[in-house]
Amino acid sequence: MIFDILSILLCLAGAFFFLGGTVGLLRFPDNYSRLHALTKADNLGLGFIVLGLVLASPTMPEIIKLGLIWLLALVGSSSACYFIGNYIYHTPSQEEE
Amino acid sequence: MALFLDILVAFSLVAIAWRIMRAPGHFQAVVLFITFGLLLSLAWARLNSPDIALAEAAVGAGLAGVLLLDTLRAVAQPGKVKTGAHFSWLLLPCLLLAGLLTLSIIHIQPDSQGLARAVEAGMQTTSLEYPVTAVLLDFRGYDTWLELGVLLAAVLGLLCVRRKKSIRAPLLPAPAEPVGRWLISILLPLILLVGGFLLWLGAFAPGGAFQAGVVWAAGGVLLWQAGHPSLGALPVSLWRTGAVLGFALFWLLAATALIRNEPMLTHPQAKAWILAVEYAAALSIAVCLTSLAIGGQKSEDRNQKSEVRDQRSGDRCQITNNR
Amino acid sequence: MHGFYIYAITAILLFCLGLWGLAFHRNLLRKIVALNVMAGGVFLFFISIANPDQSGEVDPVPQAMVLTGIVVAISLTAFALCLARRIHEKTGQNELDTSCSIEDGDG
Amino acid sequence: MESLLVLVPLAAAMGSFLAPGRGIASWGFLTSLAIPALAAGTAMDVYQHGARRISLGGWAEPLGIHLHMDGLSVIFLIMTALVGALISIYSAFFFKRDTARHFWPLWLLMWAALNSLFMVSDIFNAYVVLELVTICAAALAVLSGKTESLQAGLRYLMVAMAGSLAFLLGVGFLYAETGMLDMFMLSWELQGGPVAAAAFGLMTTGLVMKSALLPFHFWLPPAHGEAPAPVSALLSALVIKGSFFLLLRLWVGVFEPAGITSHAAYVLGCLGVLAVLWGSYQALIQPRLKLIIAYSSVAQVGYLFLMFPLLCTVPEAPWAEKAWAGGTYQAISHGLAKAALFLAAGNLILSTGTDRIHYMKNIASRLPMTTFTLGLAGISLMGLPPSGGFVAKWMFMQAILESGQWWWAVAPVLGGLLTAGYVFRILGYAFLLAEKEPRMLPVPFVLEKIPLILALCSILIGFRAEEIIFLLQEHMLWAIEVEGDS
Repeated sequence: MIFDILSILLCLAGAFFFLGGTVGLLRFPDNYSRLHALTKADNLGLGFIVLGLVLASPTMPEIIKLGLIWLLALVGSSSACYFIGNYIYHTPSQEEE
Repeated sequence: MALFLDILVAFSLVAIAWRIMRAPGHFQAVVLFITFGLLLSLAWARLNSPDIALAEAAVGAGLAGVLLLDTLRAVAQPGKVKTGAHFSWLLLPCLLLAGLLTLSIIHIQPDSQGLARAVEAGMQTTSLEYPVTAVLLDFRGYDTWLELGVLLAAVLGLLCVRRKKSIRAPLLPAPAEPVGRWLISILLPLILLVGGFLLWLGAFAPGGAFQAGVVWAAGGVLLWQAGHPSLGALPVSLWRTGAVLGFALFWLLAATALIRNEPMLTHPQAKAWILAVEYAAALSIAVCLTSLAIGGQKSEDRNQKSEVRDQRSGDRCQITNNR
Repeated sequence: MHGFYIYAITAILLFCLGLWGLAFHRNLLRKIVALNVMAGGVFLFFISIANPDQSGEVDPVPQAMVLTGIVVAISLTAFALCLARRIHEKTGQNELDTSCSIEDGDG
Repeated sequence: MESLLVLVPLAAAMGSFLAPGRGIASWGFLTSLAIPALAAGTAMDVYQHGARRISLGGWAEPLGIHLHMDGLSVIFLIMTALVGALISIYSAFFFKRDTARHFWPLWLLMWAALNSLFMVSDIFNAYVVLELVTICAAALAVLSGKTESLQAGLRYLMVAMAGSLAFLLGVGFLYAETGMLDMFMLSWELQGGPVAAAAFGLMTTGLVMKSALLPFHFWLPPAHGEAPAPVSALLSALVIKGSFFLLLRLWVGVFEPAGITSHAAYVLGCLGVLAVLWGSYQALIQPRLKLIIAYSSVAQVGYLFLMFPLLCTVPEAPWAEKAWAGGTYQAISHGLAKAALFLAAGNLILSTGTDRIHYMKNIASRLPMTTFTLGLAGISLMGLPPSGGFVAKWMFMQAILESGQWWWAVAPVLGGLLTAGYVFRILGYAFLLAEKEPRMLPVPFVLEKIPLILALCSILIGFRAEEIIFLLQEHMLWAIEVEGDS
């Protein structure tokens, strides 16, 4: 029971961070801060959601899988962020369409 | 609640499709199309079809996205943004068509079981344990065989358009920064592993030759993006063998049945047969998809010269005067 | 039950929007994207009939058909994109030359 | 036997892909030896034992995929075998090595797909096979690498993709309605109703797009006119027939028993008549020989669609056999004659370097064999006795008069006159004396003979008219019987 409530709260917290990241993506003025908002907040949000699901999941393999998902998403999003940032840095005149 | 989620997914699918059509920039349209693919795979996860969700995420959003972005980069016309649309009034007949089809959808009885019962009965005899894989490789193996043929034909068509013998493409510069190299060195083994896992899983759970092949193909494309010739490094004969292997094993399966005087594609119900075909199919799918992604590039300089010469001496039929 | 109608109608809308986009755009890339949206609609329709009541019991045959269809669609897309690139290299245009087709379709 | 019709060309396709050396054409030679023999064997088998089905993989009716052979499939198989084999031999001498490497695997794959299409019995399998045909055809159409051919090829590919997707959505509707994919089970199960009607409309539209009936014919002339000669011949003679065959199968086998075809049949008939008139008129004013021939394909496809109002409006019509015979005869004789015309045009281009008909003056004395071929094939297209085209139009006329739908007679009568117009326009230039003799290269022996053989065949099938029509009737009866009680 207490685990369920905790898990729901954690998922809600994760959703809140996703929302924040998206608002940041839409509202921030330049590419770097948009990237920053997106990756930071989304990774955190995903972390919270994974944590919430870990509390709700019954078996060990599922918990390991969830952890792996989080890790892979971290690697993926941070390197994507790095590549985009690198690209913007090296082609400064390139504004988006 | 579930209904709300379905409506949300459905509505955003239509909205994104509308935006894809109306977006002023081509880049926007392509990025939106990738989003569309991801949402579509969400819809399929909602509809209890994890296989399709996996395949769509990998192909519709991943590989098609790479292909489209790559083409967009190659055909970009600087300083000339022209949407060049016409026939916007055609929207009306299209919506009319949608209305008509929707009217007939209302008459569908959604409780029809389709072939699910027949498949269940067939599962008693086949050696595979997962119905989707059984349908793909056993019950309707002929479709899968010809689908490998379509893939092969696409590669052949690519070579024909490019006038190349193999898919060797000009090398991209290797990433200068360490993060890129590091990423590839950890991602590639992971990709191999995940692909193998999906392939192994396919016999009894969601997964299988196609999903595995797509994941491996992603590895091949990644390798090429990292400045490696990828499949181009293989000797041509080996590459050719890889591309037809799955197709050829299916052929063998079909032909051996004839020797035993049974209808085509009948095989002894031993898992080894099917698994051999499945693994070869996964390999061929990976090779063909990678070839499709990297083989569309312009040829190297040396080849290009010979290409020009090719065209000049060309077929004899090219003596036709171009009007 | 309702899920079926929602997704089936969405599928039809996607198909028709894609069809419209195919006629509407001149740019080859956009036409190919529109064809892919159409294909997405068709596949969604197949899966929605595979799973009419969302009870978890799914008909595997449409799923297998969609998997086959996805491979066919990506093969044709890749080939079409390659052709579009070649045309761009030769003519510098991303459109089909309408003067080449002796008359221009049914409009 | 019938499985080998698919297996042999596929093996040869793989072989020519894996070993594209000097002897690549031998794969094509071997196939063109084997396929006519296999097709003849299958035909004998069906002739003696009636229509038959095989279940691939040994999986029985609703679950597995079947191949179905009856009189109709056998006729198309034999036509494909004959035309395919002769064009293969022509191609072996026509293409240089660079192009041959791309040509053979694609054509052999397409051959296998066409053979499979003519035996198709499963609607989703039909989609996959159609796509295989489409992609091979589009790739072959761009074989010359010219800009025009690339554009024509891409336009064809996109129209065909849209058509296939419409067909596939129709498959989805049929599956939703009946939960089945096998055509011959569908012919039992399918009742009328909105869902079946939607499937019917979608599948018909998709296939009509692919077989270039009038409003969707715009892709055909550039695609067929810009391809290398043997490829144009293959596309015109065989590929269009593939989607037409499937349409015929679906209408007669699946939708007609469900009783939803009658109104649409008139629409298709009208479009067919319009296609005959419009295509023939366009052919009259084209400046280039290959475009004349390509527009003539638009017109000749129109004739095929006259079958639908004659067959699918009145159940069990007494004139059905004549309509069947007319349509099938038209398909065969058009396949043979059109292949002959395109190959002869290819020879002309080889010799003079152009196919503009103004430059064709005096070819009658310089290339008598090619001119003779053009004339013979033209006779069959016009429908003069004793050619195959004559039998087709005669049968059509009889069916039209018997059915009382006299207005369809516009197509054979006016169409025949217009056809005569463009055929004589070609031949007229051929016999004109040129003031200044243009330079002409000699055409190799085999390249001159192959189109001649094809043209002769298109005439000769008319000589054996009674026997072939008798066979057709028998086979059609078998087909209907099997559709009735499989």
